[in-house]
Amino acid sequence: MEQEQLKEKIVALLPEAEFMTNKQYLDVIVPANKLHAFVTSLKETNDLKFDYLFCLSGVDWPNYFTVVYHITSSEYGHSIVVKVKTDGRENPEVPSLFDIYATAEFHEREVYDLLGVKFTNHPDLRRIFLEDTWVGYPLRKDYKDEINIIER
Amino acid sequence: MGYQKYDLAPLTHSIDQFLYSHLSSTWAFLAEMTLIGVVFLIFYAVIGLYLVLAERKVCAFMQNRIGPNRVGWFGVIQTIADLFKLLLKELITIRKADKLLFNIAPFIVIIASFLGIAAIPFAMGLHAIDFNIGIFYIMAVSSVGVVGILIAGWSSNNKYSLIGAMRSGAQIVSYELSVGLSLLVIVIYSGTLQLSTLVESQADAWWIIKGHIPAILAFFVFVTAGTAETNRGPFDLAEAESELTAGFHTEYSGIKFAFFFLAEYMNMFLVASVAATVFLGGWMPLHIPGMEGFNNAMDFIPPIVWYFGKTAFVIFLMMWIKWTFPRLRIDQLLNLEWKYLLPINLVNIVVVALIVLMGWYIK
Amino acid sequence: MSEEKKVIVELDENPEYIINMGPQHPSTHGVLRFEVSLQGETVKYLIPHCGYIHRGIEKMCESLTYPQIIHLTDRLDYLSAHMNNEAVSLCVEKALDIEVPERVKYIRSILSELNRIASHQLWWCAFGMDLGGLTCFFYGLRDREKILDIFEESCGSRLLHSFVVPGGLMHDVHPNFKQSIRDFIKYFRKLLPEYDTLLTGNVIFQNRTRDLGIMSKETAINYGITGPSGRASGFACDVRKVEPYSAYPYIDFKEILYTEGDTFHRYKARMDEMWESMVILEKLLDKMPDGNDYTAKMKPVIKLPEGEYFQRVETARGELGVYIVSDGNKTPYRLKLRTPNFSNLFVMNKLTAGYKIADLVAISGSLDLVIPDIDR
Amino acid sequence: MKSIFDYIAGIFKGVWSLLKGMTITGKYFIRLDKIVTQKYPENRKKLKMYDRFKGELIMPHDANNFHKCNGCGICEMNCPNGSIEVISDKIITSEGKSKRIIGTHIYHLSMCTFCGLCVKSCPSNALAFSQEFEHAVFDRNKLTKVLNNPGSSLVKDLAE
Repeated sequence: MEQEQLKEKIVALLPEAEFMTNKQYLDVIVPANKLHAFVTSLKETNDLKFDYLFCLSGVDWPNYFTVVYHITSSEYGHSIVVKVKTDGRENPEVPSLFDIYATAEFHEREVYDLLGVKFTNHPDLRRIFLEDTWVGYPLRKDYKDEINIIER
Repeated sequence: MGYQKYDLAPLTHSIDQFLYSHLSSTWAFLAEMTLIGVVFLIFYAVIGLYLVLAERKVCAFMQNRIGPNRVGWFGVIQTIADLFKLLLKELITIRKADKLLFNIAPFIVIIASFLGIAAIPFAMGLHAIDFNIGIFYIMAVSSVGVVGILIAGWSSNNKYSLIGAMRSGAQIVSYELSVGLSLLVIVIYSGTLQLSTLVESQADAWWIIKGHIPAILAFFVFVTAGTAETNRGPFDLAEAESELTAGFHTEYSGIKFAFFFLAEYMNMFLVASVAATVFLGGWMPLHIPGMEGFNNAMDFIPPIVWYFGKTAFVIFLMMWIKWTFPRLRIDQLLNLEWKYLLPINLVNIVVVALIVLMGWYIK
Repeated sequence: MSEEKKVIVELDENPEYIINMGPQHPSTHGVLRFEVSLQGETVKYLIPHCGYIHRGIEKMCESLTYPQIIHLTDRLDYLSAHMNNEAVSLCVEKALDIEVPERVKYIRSILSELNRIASHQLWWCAFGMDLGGLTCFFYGLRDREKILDIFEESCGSRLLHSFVVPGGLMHDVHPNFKQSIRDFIKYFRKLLPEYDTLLTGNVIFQNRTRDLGIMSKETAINYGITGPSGRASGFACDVRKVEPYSAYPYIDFKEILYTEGDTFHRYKARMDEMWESMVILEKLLDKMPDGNDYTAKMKPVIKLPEGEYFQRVETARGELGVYIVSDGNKTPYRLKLRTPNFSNLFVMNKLTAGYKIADLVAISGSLDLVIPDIDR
Repeated sequence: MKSIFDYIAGIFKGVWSLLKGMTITGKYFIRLDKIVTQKYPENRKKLKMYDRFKGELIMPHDANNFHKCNGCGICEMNCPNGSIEVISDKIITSEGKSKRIIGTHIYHLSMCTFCGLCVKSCPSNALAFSQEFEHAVFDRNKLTKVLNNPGSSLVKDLAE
């Protein structure tokens, strides 16, 4: 499916979605409170069927975090990038998608571990790589570790 | 018969008489016991160590490798060096382990395998004790080893060890049946439990030839079940290094570990010896009825060579099996015993009884 | 003495029999820990604990230039180092809009397929060893050596090549390149049937793996199980077909798909992939253009234009995604590596529950986990 | 009746598959010419690494103790792990210009990942990889090496 057609379908699903032009995939920026319903409909709409979440990453921006979902359809082969911006850096919260994509549960734990984005409703939000007593979130730009990180 | 020129009984009798004529009967008895004990201990150690080397060489050749080749010419003293290394290692005692049982277990295992050797006739007139229930005795003492394994697994206070020990218990207790029943086939044929007369009864031809199909079947069942009883691959579930790290001897170190290790190889030697004695004629040379010239030629090879040759053949077979097959799962292992080996054995015994009754075997 | 007795009493109060498989355990193939709750021999549930060798590669990448990142990607899935290098390079080239020479594309794909075979060979060794067939280990390594020699001849290293750089290759391949690969294919075609005789046909092996750890297609998609493990369940996830890259669009090849999704078919998928990879190699070698151009024109300092770039590559274990967020500097603002093993690991609990502990080893072996790829 | 037949057929099929596997190991057991083990320290004389093998970083010097490094420091910049340190000196040439030359080129073998970026990026081809692969030493300090020989100088100086 072409990006334009995809865009039309998505506007029908979520009118307030913002789009970003990207050579490769169609970027959709979704408000956090609408994310869960939107992705559910992405997966369940018959001619979309975005059923395979192949990448979930968090990005640390100066004023907020984005969580980026790369979703594709194993049946039709079209892909989409869904982005969610958090509300500031203090207490970033994004709804969890573990009940839509099982793999999201663990990717979300990774994002929580390294960036500190909290996923609401997540069944088991623990650190995945670092030990539970670790202080701070290493992938944040303002993370300081004078012993282990050598600035270049 | 030509092989009788190698009869070692006069030699052993002369030693016996020498001792009794020079010492009082009590001291002579003690001296004789000590002598036999020391001979067996050395024999045990040498055989055990060289079986380890043989196994390493065999598996190396099967895997396109050379194997041990650094210590001594072609690695011949590699395992002796290993033994010294193990002797020098620290005996780690496990906190919260049951100390008495933990320390006693390796000895039970090694004594069980040690006891069995006593009844094996190595050559004509060369055996420590000639029981009239020899086969029964070997089976009885070799199954004591499982107690040691269970104790070792239990007392180590390690979860892996416990699983390994329990697996081993289930496995050895069930495979005991197949071992016994497959030996029973030859017992029915020969009508004796005494190992020396069993060997004598194969003077015209070995039981595996005389007893044709049931004996061949029983031989393979015995080798399979014997491999399982010694906890060797593909039945090495008690150790199962990819699942249980080292199974029941995970927590053992130094010479106690070496005891388990040696006992495994000695058990293998014992199983191979029994298989060679019962099915392949023990020290009896290869005789084909009606071919006198051939039989006489065979008689020139001393019985002890025949015995070790046959044992080595069975040991090689067991090693070949171990280094080819993947490991079974515990339920498949028990399935193999209860659904395959045991029914085959039972049918086999009925068939043998019929054959013996009708005289359908080569006499 | 009294202390010891107390402990025995305490044990009874804990009805769960939990064993820790790992961090040092022969069948986890690295520092991974499975917290396994057992009932007798049966697995009740399993919790994977990872992170023992987390090195923070993503964080390190943020302070390295793009050519420097390449050598870190070697150390993700060290058995498919070439594909990892290729993924980052392709992503950078995509961002810069550089078209690499045709010949480079072919060489990259040829090396990828070689690396895939080498990786599957090592997996075969390890899988055989997991099941207790130690001899497999040496046969597999013996044949893998031939591939490593080809790599050493051309790239200079055997395992961690760092051979692909943004814009092309580090240097040209060795003049013997084509011939040595053709020799290898001839050699390996003869020996691969031996693998089947030794292990695949074996009745013990069949019983150990058939109908074990069945993964449905839905589960595979839902958990994001890619690579041969996913394809054994019928999930057509081969990136070489879905989003063709390098020289894969130029040739025609078969995607190995099974629908059974049990351990045996995960095994079979990989074995078939080795055969298919050899076919691909021959096709690529036939079509590979002559010449000696091995790199496109690149600026000495690579600066990516502002934006976000994503590249998917099929490694030996599944789909590797590289997500670069650039702010126009010579270092990436954020570099996310979507590694296949990270997703593949977490299906373990679903697959193993209710099976025996020996099956756990077989299932984890069939998923072909490489721990540095999980931990990054 | 069929089940009994299947049972017996299963046994024979299973045993046959096992025997087929045993032929493979049995074949290699007698084929001693297929052994692949190399006896390493003994075959050191014969052992030849591939030309491109990345053993360790060296700076080739010619017979008159000249090298090509002008101390620009690009290799240091390109090294991802900081395993190269270039300490350059300033000298005054005969024409009175100040000129940068290499003082010491320090290479930390213990940190090197053999990515080859230094060799690739060197503008004057002063660096190369040797075929040396026996890196083991008893003292970690020995892994820090100075690549330019004492008393060596830039090959261009000869031309001037």
